[in-house]
Amino acid sequence: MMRERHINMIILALLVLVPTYAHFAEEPFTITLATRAVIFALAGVGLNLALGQGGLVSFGHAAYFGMGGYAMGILASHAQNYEPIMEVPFLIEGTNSMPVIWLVAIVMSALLALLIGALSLRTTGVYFIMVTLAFGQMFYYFTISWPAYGGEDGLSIYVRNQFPGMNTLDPIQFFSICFVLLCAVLFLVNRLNKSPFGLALNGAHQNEERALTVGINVYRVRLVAFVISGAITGLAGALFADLNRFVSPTMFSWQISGEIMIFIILGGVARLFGPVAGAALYIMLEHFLGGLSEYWFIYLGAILLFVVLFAKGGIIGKLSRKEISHDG
Amino acid sequence: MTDSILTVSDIHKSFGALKASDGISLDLKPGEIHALIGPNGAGKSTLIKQIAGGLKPDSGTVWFNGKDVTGVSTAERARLGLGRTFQISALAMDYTVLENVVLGAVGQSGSAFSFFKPAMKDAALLKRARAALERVGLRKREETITSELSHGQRRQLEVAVALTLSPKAFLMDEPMAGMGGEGSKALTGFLQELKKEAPILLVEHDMDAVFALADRISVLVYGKIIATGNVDEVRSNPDVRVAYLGEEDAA
Amino acid sequence: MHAFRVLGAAGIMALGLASGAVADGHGGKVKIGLITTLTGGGAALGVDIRDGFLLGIKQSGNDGIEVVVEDDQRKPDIAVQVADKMIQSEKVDIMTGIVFSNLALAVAPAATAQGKFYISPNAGPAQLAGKGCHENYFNVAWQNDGPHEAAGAHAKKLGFKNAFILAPNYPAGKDALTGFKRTYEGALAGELFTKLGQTDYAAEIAQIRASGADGIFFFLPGGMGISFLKQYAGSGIDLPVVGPAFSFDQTILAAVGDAALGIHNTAQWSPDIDNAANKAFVETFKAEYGRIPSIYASQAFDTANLIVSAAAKADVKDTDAFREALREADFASTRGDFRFGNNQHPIQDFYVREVIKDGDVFTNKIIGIGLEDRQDVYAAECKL
Amino acid sequence: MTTLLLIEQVLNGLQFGVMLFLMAAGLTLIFGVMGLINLAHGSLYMIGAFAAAAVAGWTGNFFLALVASLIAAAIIGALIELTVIRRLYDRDHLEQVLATFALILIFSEATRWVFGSFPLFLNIPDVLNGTVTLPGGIQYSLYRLTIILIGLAVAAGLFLLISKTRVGMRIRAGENDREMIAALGVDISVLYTMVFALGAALAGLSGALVGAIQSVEVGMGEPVLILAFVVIVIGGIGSIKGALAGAILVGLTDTLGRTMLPVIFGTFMEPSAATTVGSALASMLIYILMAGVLLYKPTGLFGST
Repeated sequence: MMRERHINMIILALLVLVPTYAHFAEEPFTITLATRAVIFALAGVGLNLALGQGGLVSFGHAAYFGMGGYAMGILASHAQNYEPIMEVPFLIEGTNSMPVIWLVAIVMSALLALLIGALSLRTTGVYFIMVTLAFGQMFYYFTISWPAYGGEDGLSIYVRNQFPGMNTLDPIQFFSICFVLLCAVLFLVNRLNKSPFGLALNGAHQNEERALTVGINVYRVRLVAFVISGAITGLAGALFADLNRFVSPTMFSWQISGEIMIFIILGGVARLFGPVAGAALYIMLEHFLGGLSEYWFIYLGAILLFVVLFAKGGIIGKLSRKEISHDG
Repeated sequence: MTDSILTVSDIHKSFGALKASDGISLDLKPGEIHALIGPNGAGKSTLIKQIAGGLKPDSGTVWFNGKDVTGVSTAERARLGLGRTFQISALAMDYTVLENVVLGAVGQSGSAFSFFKPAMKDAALLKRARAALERVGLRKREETITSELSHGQRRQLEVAVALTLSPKAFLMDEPMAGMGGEGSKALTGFLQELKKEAPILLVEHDMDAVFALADRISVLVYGKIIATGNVDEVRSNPDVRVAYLGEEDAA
Repeated sequence: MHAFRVLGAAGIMALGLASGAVADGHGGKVKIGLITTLTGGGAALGVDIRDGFLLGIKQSGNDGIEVVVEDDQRKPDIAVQVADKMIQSEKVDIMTGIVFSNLALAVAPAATAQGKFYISPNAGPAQLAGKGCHENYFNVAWQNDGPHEAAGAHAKKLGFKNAFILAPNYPAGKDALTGFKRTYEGALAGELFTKLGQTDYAAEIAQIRASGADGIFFFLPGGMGISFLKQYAGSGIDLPVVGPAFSFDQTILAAVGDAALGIHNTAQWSPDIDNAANKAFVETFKAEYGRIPSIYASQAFDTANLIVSAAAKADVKDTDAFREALREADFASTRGDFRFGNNQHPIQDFYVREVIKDGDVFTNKIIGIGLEDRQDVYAAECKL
Repeated sequence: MTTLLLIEQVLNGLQFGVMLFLMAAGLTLIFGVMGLINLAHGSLYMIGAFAAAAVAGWTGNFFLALVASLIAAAIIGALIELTVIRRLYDRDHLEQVLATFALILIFSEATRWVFGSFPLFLNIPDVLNGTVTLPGGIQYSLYRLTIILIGLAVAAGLFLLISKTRVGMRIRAGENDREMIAALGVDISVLYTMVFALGAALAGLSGALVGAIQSVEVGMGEPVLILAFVVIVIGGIGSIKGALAGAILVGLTDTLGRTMLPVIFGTFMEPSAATTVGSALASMLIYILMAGVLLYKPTGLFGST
């Protein structure tokens, strides 16, 4: 029986070793896959804060993922075309600097999450699931039918955005940026989970009545968690857009919301590293099952079904043989 | 009435045609245990919800500690010092015993929006939490997962969580339910001590416990208080005997 | 991402084209990455593109050509990722196969920027035909507006004076209506944008009925077109309909049935075009796959033959020479004569076809020419 | 827009709503009785349409095809209830969502594997082809009128089933108290299988009915699934009455929104901008409606708290 902490370290180590090996073996595509896994993991870590810690089953996190993506797409496309985003009442120019884009992505998706969360958190249970889904769909249809930024065609950014001192077009360097961001977010989320806020959030998930009767404003705690969750997923969206150098409305689609949930359940709900393990596993399944058969979705579905029905706690849960996480 | 901690005055609450609270008034004075009894369906849980904050009365007011709290949220009432325990344990079952009381301390200190410092390493929170555990005698079980506690221990933990709030009054919903004879006895003694600190509004089914503990008793039947008084007054009240005790004391 | 390698293009195996020994320096060899939609909605189109393309390669008998097939699931991010894989790990020389414009826009610029050829067998977004044209980007099908412009010209010829036009609310839909209006020039009884993926058109049909239109033009690809046609047929409205071939294609005619009979639609190809290459293509495709080829299959087949013709003239590693060879378009197209304009999009005839029932099978037959030697309007903006 | 056209559009909205109701009824029934969110409901809709198309292809008889759609969806529904769904009743909603999401993946690709990627043919029968003239001179599709009637008949049937029959009593009891009904000696697992199969059959029937005027293809179930969810959330999950009200509300909002919004915007904007803005807003309208309803009543119009 392994401790969950050891498993987490192994996962991180693998995430570093595989791309490093690929770098020296000159298999850049493996690095791309690893980068994709890291970015999806980041999106999952974001959702997991709301879903795992807070018990807020959001089926609409694609909205923040897409918002982050479009923050990148819009800023970078204006920079690419040398057109300011707006001139009156004050001048806002596009940019191709990653840190600025991240900041905008985080702020915009946090604002969106604040709006959607403030409305959705009035409902509970299935209604919450469905109303978040509906908000996601709203943005999906909006981006498809709104012509200003490409509609369904999306936006192509021909050159990856810049990070001071790095060559972001080099796969391993871009991977490093994403990986460091993931580690930083994992660190922060870990602190958050252990903080009084995290205790209150998870306590309210386990027993809302109890949290209320010790004087915790559960609605506000959840709203803050939802906003942080959306902001993290938005950051992942901006990175994803930079990985592909492309954004499109599919980033808003409900399948993306579903996939982010799948990372979490594959890896283990409410575990710090659950989404990391889940996203890595998902990418591997996609890669290897896809090679087996044209109908590989059948296998993916079967595996997912198996995990949900028989492997509560996801792979980390199986490996550490502990259904509930306590030190995560 | 000025010295009452908690005053319920003339509250009404209807669900359709059903008058669950039909002009209820009652008060809780410092140092007393005030028991609320009544047959099933009398409207006890509706009344509790209105006192604790989950439900807003159609009319009437609830005063707590000199403040009108009728429109105030559950969480706010808790912060004002209303400590509550539940009929069915309301605890974070996946948390350890200590985490549950620290949660109470977090609520009390208003630190739910502190994001960075680990709660379980915060000396002030831990001190308050452990003091509460000490009081109920669960200090040695603090690392136990709550779901592994016995029924009686969960009851104790509920009280401990309420204690972290340094409450000005307790609202206890059937704390004796499901306790064995020994446990009941121990808890009875404990509550006798506790009431000196803050008065207790006790909703209880266990008549022996009520008669042993309560300083005053109110009897709720069909949304109305039909009698309030000390044990003897209530015992001898003819209405109560007919409406309620008649069944219990048939022998 | 999705990575099954269709060596199962059984034909290739049968011809002993072998695995191409995936070696890096394939002197004289050509490695082609075909990304297309093989799962989910739109898979029917991707399957035809794959089948048509592989048939063309197989018939060439050129054993120096290796094809790697991958699925894009009709998701742009997957398409980008597959493209990265093809470029970074498979080290392909040429990419092709994408069905949908939005996916092509995600992949083609990135591919050409990295020095690969992208040869589009279907999508022809305006962005890549005009200012965004690229010396390594070729389009063998059409610029997106073409079939719609032909439909506009045909509507004018049919004497539409007050047409009702509709398309989904997304960029290709807007381009379609723009293209139609460019050549139609008459008055409009109404212009509608429907929701992408919409399946119920009762409200739109009621608007058409009330509009006093004398004819209808619609662009609703795939399932949307099937739904519209079935519902239109049951509506009792009896106005002439024209549209681009996308809603009258072999891949969906069987699902529409009688509802499409007699409708005029425009395309640069039809199974009954009378030339040797086309006859051979239709016959061999039927023999190989047991169905009549679609317009997509024909375009993919032409794309394959274009590549084969260039590979016979130049080494793909000599990018400039290979590009020249591609530009010459020295192959027997199923469309008859085939040539590229300055922006490396075809200059070609668009036919008017009518949906007929041939025995038990619904198909199209040519009844005239909509536009002759048409070059897209964006070519002028291209600096090639 | 003339009054006559407006009436016709209201009729269209009604008809679209009834189509949604057929789908939503099964969904809400299953949720109401078993507390299960079933994303795979869209797959059952698709299975119904494919079964109908296959049988219509063999026999040429549309009514046999409808029967086939009912039977096929009911059987598959019962099968997945026995193998998968019943393990999910005690699970939380997240697990239900993911497990039934997995079923969607399996069913979609399996259907494509069996039937191929090309859309299938399913047409309305000749007897129902054509239009009828309604009072006021509105020409309306006979088949669509038939769908309205079938939908209303199904609604009436479900009301009767639930309020008048023994099975319905058990269903209502099951809604309120699982233990109680089990104590009465009713085999609750059989009841659940039956209810699930009934919901599945309704989805299959609506797939077949709708398939005749739409495209029968893989993936046809998901868009309508999401709409059906919007419907039952607006109506209040678990309530048949709510599903009917929600469906008609959504049908009317969507139909009138997409026809009238561009016109309304056209009164104060230039035409092309009005079309763009109007169409964009119309595509979001039902989701805005849903958000509005939930703000006003967080458990839907007919939902219990």
